[in-house]
Amino acid sequence: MNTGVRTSRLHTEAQAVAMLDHGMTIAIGEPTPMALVRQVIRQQLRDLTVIASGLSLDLLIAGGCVRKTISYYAGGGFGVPVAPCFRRAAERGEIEVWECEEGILTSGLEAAGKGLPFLPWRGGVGTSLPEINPDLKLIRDPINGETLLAVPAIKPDVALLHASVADVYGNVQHQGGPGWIDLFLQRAATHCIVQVEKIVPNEAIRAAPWATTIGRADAVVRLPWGAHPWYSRGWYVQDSAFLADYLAVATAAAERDQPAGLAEFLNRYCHEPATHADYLERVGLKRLLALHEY
Amino acid sequence: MNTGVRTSRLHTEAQAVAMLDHGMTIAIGEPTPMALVRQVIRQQLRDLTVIASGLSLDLLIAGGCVRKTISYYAGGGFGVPVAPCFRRAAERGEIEVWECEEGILTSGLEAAGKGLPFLPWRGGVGTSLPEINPDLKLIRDPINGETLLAVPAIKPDVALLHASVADVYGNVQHQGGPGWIDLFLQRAATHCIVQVEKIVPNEAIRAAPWATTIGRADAVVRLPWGAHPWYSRGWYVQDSAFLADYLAVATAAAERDQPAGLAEFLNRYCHEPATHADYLERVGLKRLLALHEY
Amino acid sequence: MTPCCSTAELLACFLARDLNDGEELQVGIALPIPEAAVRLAQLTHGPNMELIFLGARMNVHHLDHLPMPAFGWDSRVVRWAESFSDRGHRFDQVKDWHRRVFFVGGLQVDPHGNTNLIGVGQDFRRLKFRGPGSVGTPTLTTHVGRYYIVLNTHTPRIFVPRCDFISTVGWGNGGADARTQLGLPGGGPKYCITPLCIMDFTPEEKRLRLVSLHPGVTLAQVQAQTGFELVIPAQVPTTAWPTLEDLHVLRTQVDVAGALRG
Amino acid sequence: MTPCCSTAELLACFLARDLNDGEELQVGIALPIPEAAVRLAQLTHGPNMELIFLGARMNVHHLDHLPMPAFGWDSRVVRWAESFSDRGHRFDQVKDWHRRVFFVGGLQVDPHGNTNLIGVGQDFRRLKFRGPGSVGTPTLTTHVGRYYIVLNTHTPRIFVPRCDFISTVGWGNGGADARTQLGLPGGGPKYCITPLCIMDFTPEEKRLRLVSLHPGVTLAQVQAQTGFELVIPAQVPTTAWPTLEDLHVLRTQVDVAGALRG
Repeated sequence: MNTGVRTSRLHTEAQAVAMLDHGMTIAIGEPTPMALVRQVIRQQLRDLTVIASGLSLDLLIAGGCVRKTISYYAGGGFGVPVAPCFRRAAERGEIEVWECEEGILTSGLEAAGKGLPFLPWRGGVGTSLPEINPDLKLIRDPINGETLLAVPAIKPDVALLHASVADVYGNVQHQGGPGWIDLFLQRAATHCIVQVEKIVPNEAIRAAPWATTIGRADAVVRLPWGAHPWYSRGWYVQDSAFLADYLAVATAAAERDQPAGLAEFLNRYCHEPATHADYLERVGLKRLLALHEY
Repeated sequence: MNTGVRTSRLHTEAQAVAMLDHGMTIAIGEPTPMALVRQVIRQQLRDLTVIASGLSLDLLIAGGCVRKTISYYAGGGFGVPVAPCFRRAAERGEIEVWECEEGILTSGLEAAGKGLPFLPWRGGVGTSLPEINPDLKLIRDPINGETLLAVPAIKPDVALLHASVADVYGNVQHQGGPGWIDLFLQRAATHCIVQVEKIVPNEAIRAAPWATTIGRADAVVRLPWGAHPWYSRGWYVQDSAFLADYLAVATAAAERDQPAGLAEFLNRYCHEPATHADYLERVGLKRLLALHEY
Repeated sequence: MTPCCSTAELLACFLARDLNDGEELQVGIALPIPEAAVRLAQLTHGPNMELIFLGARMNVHHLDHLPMPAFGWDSRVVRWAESFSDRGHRFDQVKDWHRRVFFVGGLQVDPHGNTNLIGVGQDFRRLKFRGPGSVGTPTLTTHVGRYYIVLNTHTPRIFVPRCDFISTVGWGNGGADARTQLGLPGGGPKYCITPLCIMDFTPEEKRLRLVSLHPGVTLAQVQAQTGFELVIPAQVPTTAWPTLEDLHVLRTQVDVAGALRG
Repeated sequence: MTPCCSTAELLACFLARDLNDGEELQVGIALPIPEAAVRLAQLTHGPNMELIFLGARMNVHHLDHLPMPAFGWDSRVVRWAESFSDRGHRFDQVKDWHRRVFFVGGLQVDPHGNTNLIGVGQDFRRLKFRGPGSVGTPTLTTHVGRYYIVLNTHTPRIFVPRCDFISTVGWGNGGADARTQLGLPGGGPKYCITPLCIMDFTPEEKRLRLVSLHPGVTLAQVQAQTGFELVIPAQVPTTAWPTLEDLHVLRTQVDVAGALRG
């Protein structure tokens, strides 16, 4: 006796990102859900607080979406020590930087998931972090009187993640292991949107329930090659030439006041393609196929 | 150019449990590493503080090994609401009970793993737990002034765990997922001993590194049917008749002052068998084969 | 008139109809009535319900029979799941438990729905009856959207004016703000069900109040078996029999072995 | 006399020989010298070493060539691992990091080995140079048994009397008890290596001290390139060339492409 129909959580990238709004706190996982990031830029969301690193952070800043970053690492890669648009915006005070580091960030995220106002952490004691980020309070622990940081709960409104597969009910499985921060973000965030390479039948999930890494994503979006130009573990490797192209135009814009190349890049890859499929056509199928991981 | 030989961490149950000493804090995982528990009783370890539940806890108390329990649940199962020997020892004050519950226990274990003197937790606020366990301190959080429990770090000397497979270098994989508390115990404990159904080649571990649940156990012990009379996920189900037999003799000893049956049980299954293989012979191969999970 | 079902079946059907599609329903061990209720609810009106047993989260709405061994602890439960929360993270997402429903038993229950699984006696170091311990009930009842107190017996030894120890905070010392005062985000206990009756809590004082008497049970009987004064409304109906449809599903797809009929 | 190897190779071999069998060796991205060093160490004398890159823990001692793409971030690294720590628990076992060894770079280094990855400037809201951020270095250097400061250049802009910001505590304000005073359980920085020299810390004051000059480098050169007074011992030897055997393994099994020779 089956009554009713179980609700699908499968959405298009536009439907999924429509859940977001200006001013929200958005967390970006690793591997990077680049297709969702491009959709955020396409939808011209503004004044976001973002938890992100590397290219996804830099591109969101370049796209004008960011007011504040919760920042632990913003390296550019490929011999560029700092992501160019992040660096320029931070040096000019155009974005607020909530300075932290990985252990502090995960502590704040864990506090949120656990419904706690804070969690203590030791890494960062003795550094400048509590001076330049006054939200990090030095406390004496109530058991031994040791000096620790009290990290306040960090509560993203939405986590945007990339994974290998999911069923339409929001059961997600990361093949080859989830990224280092993804599960912290998912547990802390109010909502969770996961882009995947492939939608699999519910039966495939139930064949290995212990491999499910996220049990109930609010939305899943089928976006093959959706992490491009980054990697998707077990599916394809990063497109280093594409990343170098971005870094070249971003560096020209940020350090030499030559914004034309970056604007052209944003138009070509973020604003003009109406859908992720249109983006992939611009990148080109042969290029994508050449990135296959084996 | 290969120099030297990588050290094997494979040990017999006697070698592994020889790492333990009287007075230590010992944590017992779930699924239950019953063969190691029997070895602890066989080696007549005394004055242990144990983190355990159900049969493993009751048997260790019956075996005279326990001075204190870190206790969140001591149900007997099979219509016996409280484990008999635990109940008797607790009511008579023969063991000290550090009363807690699952969220408090895991918070204390997490604190230990994170090298922190405490972690805050909300579950338990408003209950009698901080009154009957003065180590749980009510604090006001430094961010919002909310009332929380400060749970001190719980630091087991050794965690005894059961898993499906491991290689000889201490890489452990739980098929069908680890027990709910096992990874908390492993991260908190100074040392970790894991009994497994099967030793697999290192190549088998490296075929799926993301499935490794414990990366560096201090000792692995090959003990097929080692969880008997409990289950081993994917290998065999629990031996309910055997458990009922234990509960009958334990209840007679604890509630009706008829200790002979329990003493006979302890002799037959813990003290007399020199090895786990001897125990299995007493249980009988046909009985073991009948428990196969499929 | 012959009763159409057992009291346990009556209660399972009552609970099932109080559960809403889309909810997460977590049941611990040794609670056969809630265990049957959540399965029944999913089959009758819960295509988006998620059942959580022993850390395994499942939705088996599409199956004609639930492939779970009934009413006991069985390690195989994870095989029918969609996810297994026990990757060492059971409590790392309690902030989302507002959509979760839970069930607790107890050695003692007081007029404000506080319960005790720790033990009976005045001196914690010399208890008259040592209970099993709190399991995860303090954390769960702190955070879940609502929970049900489910008791297998109804006696003055269980319903006491004051618990010797409190393992689960219901409505504390009473009052609708009792839980917010303590900083407990969950919604607290909704119903307390026993073999004699169904009870809830008054909206202002949060005192235990009779809702309905099971068929054949008298008010005097309940009062005699309760160690404090229950709030008795002007009208006390009889607990409604389950629908034949619910009972049919319960008996043919959930409790095929008849554990609740015994 | 022709140098037998590049300075980067010299340093990789120096580091490799300072690593002990049984240690966990964690290397972050953009540190090719330590990355080569830990691979070389495992091949030459580390059958029980465990290499950690990007959360993937591996022991590939038994392979003639390490199957890792050299000196960069590559998602495939997990495929050659034995375990992958990033199941959402990267920092839940820091108490065991006393057997772990780590390597840090920096925009600035002060006389007590405190380092800065945050940025250069007096006003945090208007930095002259915004750095990449601390990554996980504050947590790692708080707990690891020891670490090495590894720099690709040696200039007065890097070696400053006082860091504008401290992201990694070395020996704080100095003194052998500086870290215990702060409650930092890890062993702190052992060596600081640069293209010019190798330095360590004096035992009492924990001030940066010259250990050896690389072949062809003069003391005056190092002093001119350091923005504070280095402790100079009576004898300053030349950094020893690697053994031919180490260099052979490095070039034929670790750095086959010659990245460190360029």
